[in-house]
Amino acid sequence: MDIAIFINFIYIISCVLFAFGLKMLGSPVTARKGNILSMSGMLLAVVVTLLSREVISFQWVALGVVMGGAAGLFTATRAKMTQMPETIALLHGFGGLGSMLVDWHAYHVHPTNSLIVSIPIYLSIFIGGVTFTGSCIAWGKLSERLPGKSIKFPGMQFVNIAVLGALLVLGFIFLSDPLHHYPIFLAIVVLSLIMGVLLVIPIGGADMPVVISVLNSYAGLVACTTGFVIHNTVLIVVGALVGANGIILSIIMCKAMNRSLANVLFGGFAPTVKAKAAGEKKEAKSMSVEDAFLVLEAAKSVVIVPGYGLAVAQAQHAVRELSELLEKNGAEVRFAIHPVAGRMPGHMNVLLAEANISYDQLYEMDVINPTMDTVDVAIVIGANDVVNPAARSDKSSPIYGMPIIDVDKAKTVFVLKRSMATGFAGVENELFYNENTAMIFGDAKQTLQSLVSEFKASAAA
Amino acid sequence: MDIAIFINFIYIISCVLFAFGLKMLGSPVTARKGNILSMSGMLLAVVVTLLSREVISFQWVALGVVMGGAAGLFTATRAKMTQMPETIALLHGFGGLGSMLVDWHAYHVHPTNSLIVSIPIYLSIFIGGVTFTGSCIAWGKLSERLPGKSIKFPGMQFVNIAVLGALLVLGFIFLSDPLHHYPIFLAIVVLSLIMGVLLVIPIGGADMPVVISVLNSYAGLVACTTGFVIHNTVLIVVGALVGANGIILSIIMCKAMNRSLANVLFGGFAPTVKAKAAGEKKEAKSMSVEDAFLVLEAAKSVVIVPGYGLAVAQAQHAVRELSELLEKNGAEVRFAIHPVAGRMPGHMNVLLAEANISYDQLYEMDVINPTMDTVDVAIVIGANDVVNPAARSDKSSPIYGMPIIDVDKAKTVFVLKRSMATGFAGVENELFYNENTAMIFGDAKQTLQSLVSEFKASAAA
Amino acid sequence: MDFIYLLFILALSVFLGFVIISRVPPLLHTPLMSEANAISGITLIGALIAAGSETDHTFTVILATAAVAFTTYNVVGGYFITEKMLKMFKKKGQ
Amino acid sequence: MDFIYLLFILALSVFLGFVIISRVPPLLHTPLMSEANAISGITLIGALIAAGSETDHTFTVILATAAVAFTTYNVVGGYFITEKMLKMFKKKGQ
Ligand SMILES: NC(=O)c1ccc[n+]([C@@H]2O[C@H](COP(=O)([O-])OP(=O)(O)OC[C@H]3O[C@@H](n4cnc5c(N)ncnc54)[C@H](OP(=O)(O)O)[C@@H]3O)[C@@H](O)[C@H]2O)c1
Ligand SMILES: NC(=O)c1ccc[n+]([C@@H]2O[C@H](COP(=O)([O-])OP(=O)(O)OC[C@H]3O[C@@H](n4cnc5c(N)ncnc54)[C@H](OP(=O)(O)O)[C@@H]3O)[C@@H](O)[C@H]2O)c1
Repeated sequence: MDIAIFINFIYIISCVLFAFGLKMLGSPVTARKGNILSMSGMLLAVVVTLLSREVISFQWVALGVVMGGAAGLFTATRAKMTQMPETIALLHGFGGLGSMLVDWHAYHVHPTNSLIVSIPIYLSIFIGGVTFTGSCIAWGKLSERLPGKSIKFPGMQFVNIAVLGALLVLGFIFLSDPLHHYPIFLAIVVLSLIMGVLLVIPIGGADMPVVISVLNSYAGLVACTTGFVIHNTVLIVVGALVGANGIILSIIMCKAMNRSLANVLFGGFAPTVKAKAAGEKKEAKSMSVEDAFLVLEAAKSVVIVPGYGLAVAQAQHAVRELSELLEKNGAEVRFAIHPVAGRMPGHMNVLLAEANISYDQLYEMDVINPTMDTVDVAIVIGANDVVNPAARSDKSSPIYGMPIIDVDKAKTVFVLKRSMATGFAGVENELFYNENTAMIFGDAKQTLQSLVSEFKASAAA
Repeated sequence: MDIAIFINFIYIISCVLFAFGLKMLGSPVTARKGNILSMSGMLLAVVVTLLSREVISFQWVALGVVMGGAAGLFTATRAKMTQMPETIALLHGFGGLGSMLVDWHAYHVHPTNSLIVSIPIYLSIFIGGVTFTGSCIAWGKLSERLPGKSIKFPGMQFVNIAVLGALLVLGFIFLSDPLHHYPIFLAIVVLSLIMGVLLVIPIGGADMPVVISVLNSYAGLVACTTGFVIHNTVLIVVGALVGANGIILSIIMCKAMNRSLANVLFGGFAPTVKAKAAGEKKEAKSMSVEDAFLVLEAAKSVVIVPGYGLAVAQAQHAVRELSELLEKNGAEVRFAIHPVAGRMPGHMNVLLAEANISYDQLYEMDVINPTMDTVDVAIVIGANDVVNPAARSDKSSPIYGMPIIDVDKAKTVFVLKRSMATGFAGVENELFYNENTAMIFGDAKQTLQSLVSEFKASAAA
Repeated sequence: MDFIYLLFILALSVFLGFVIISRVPPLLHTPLMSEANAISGITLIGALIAAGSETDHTFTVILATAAVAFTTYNVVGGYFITEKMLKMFKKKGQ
Repeated sequence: MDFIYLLFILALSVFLGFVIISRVPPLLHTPLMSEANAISGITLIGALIAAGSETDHTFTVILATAAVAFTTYNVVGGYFITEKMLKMFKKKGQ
């Protein structure tokens, strides 16, 4: 059999393995096996590719694989669970850069005037460049190496439009005669890299998760277009799968935040912090850890709502200890996970899993809300916007319509945060002033640890 | 643009429409739209095909389309809901025949020695032939034009093996030199048709639904292989979708009957009717319609379990009337649908839908079983095997392990059937002798109509 | 290479088929079967090309015309029966 | 025709992607993202062909070797991080 046919046959198997891998991520029971299937698909694809006739020397391949592989292993072993968002952003960025270089190489070695090849080359460079620098900025913001705030400068919109316009115009010129426009090609490379920076710097740090998942779909797109450049089916299949993934996750996040994708990417979300009717402002009740302990000791049903603040305080291990003590004390403990709680979609689940909390204790919003009125105590830990009842009732609120966890329906609500400050959306939270709400001020980790010692002391006594 | 590229581009759209159509069949709300999408996909594919360069004359196309279309419309409008299984079998059969003729035509007009084309031709003829005659026999059995019983003759197994062997041997000869083996080709055609008959006549009428869905996957296979013969991508995509459908439905049915596919297709299911411990046989209680009415009038929660007998008695409209009267009387009425109740998968749902019963009153077995002990009256109408508790408890029973509807856990059970006769599996049913079970003998439709008049009379009084 | 592309398309479609079909609830299994039946008549496309390229040869004209008729029968009958069933599925109050 | 086959494959894959991904529960969205990230490094295949066909020209050697390194980084890092996350998901008593 012709070796090219054999290779493509194996590619089919690889694609099926990739698809199966993603499908098995549909359940925590099969997810790990899915990841291993996917790895085997990748290994197969890599090995048969090295058998192809075009591959005649191995020294550069070996060099690249060793360097990249070592760096990848290093990054993966060092990354903490709280650092997942920035780590994924970083990997994305280099993936985008790598794809861009593949296309550049293809163009350099086999330049052609065929539009069927040169349009995909242009698109790959453009999208790959944006993915690379965009991801780097996202990485910087998430890891706090860059200021998290939205960065804007006067006339920024004009610069953006100028760069985009230049990219389009240069694109047309390039495509008119790709064989003889190497300088224009280089200009496109540079402008794409600039474009990536310009697109991401004005977006605030808290919106980075959406940016990552949009960049994820870009990475998919680049794989697809590169597939068209080098006529490779696996790249097209995988690119499509990844593209779909990025789009779906972005949409889910935007829905959960009740904003449009356009608003996240270009809007810059101007929070309208109008504390309405400040005159009749009620006092929020504050409670001591000792009193809170007494209430918790009597509770039969507890729901814990973790938020961004829990991740910031790194309180996931403390919360697990508390939940175990509560259970020992006879209470049923459930965790209510809001889709955009934490720093990226599903991030809260990973953090709690890291702290050894069983995943069948983690409930989605829609499952827990109908049972909320039977709950004795709801403990809100470092969450704010995702439990703000204004989203249900106050049409003038910027978060109106965002689905929330209805903690206010529980018999008692404890809110663990450091101050009365607002959350990411910058909106006042009526919940804090409710009759049945008690604030427990302080760093989430410290408060939880104090609660834990109260429980231990009472058990020892 | 080249017309062939344009056509293939439209084919892509058609395929997406077909896939979307099937996906939308996932919910009764979108199902009709899905069917219309699928139709549009077909229309698009047909129209662009007529634009292709190969099509130079239209008179034969027109003749075929008009004849086939008229016959299709006629069949569709005449078919009653109870006749769905045989109607689908018939349509299948002719589809298989049509595909077979396409391949025959391809072979006749462009015979070739390329194995990449002639292997698919051989497979198409083989599977297409089996699909055609097999479906015809299934149609005959289901519509009772042929005896429903398993038909076997002495030495049948040898004949089967001989025919299959001949098909394989002739296949090898044919493939060795397709250009010069027209007579062998014809022999393959004839033997395939015979094979279809031989495969289906030994299977009992009640197993026909499995046969239909296996034939469904064969029809898909033929479309695929034909796609490879005439190099047509839509055929391959659609064939794969249909093939997957047939396989999944066959597996679901076999699981619900607790038998293997091999047992259904080749086993001939020998029921072991050993009424064990006939000595201590208890008497089944029989109840009059009047007494049953009094019990039902007091019931607050009623579950109706329809079976094959309800379809035979055509009692779907009577059961709807009864359920409405029960609801008017303040009872909550739910229908529990077993996956293999009726004559084909999902058939019971169609029959009840035809009688205007809302589909949100129809519950799957797994949903209704956990709530069964809160049910006042379970009315079993023409069902037997699917409510036999021996499947749960009696390891020696041939239906042991088959999932059943746990009506015996309800406070009172009414069984509407004509006699103490066994159901399809030929197994005694302990349920009938239970303390809380009452038999109401008679044709299901008549019994239901009597119950309805009782209710009406009491309302009038 | 054509052949390998067709195999690729086959593999993806089989996967897609399994994923989509396994999500259809038992409630709709009968319409699903007849829908699948209808689309399996897609070989009509092959029949159309066969019949449309015919002019003179009697035997192949018969083959091709019959193929068109039978597959059209399958497609039209299948779709209309599906439609007939689906339009009966109603929720209370609809 | 090659191009149209590739388009076909693209369309099917996009559809398949949407069907599969929309079924992954929010519980696993972070690992899903990093898994997708890992497989998006599939352009490694293209990089391998580029680097393997190189012998002399310095500039293209650098391009190709860098492409291999970066995409390998993406693939290896992505898979191992996914593995690291997934192995933490446990049910009580496991
Ligand atoms: N997850 C995603 O994918 C995603 C993506 C984009 C945007 N977002 C946005 O992020 C927000 C997430 O909502 P959320 O309720 O989880 O968070 P949030 O509304 O941003 O509130 C977090 C709260 O945690 C408290 N906090 C911070 N550090 C703390 C510490 N060390 N100890 C105790 N409390 C601490 C802060 O109050 P103090 O300062 O008073 O302590 C703050 O009010 C939403 O508005 C969502 O739209 C999420
Ligand atoms: N649906 C499928 O896809 C499928 C496929 C293959 C096999 N099967 C098999 O078919 C069986 C289906 O189970 P099932 O419980 O629905 O049916 P069943 O066990 O076959 O019992 C049907 C009962 O209906 C009664 N009956 C017949 N005509 C009646 C009438 N006019 N009025 C009242 N009662 C009447 C019969 O009893 P009397 O004679 O005493 O009236 C019979 O016991 C299972 O064994 C299953 O494995 C189903």
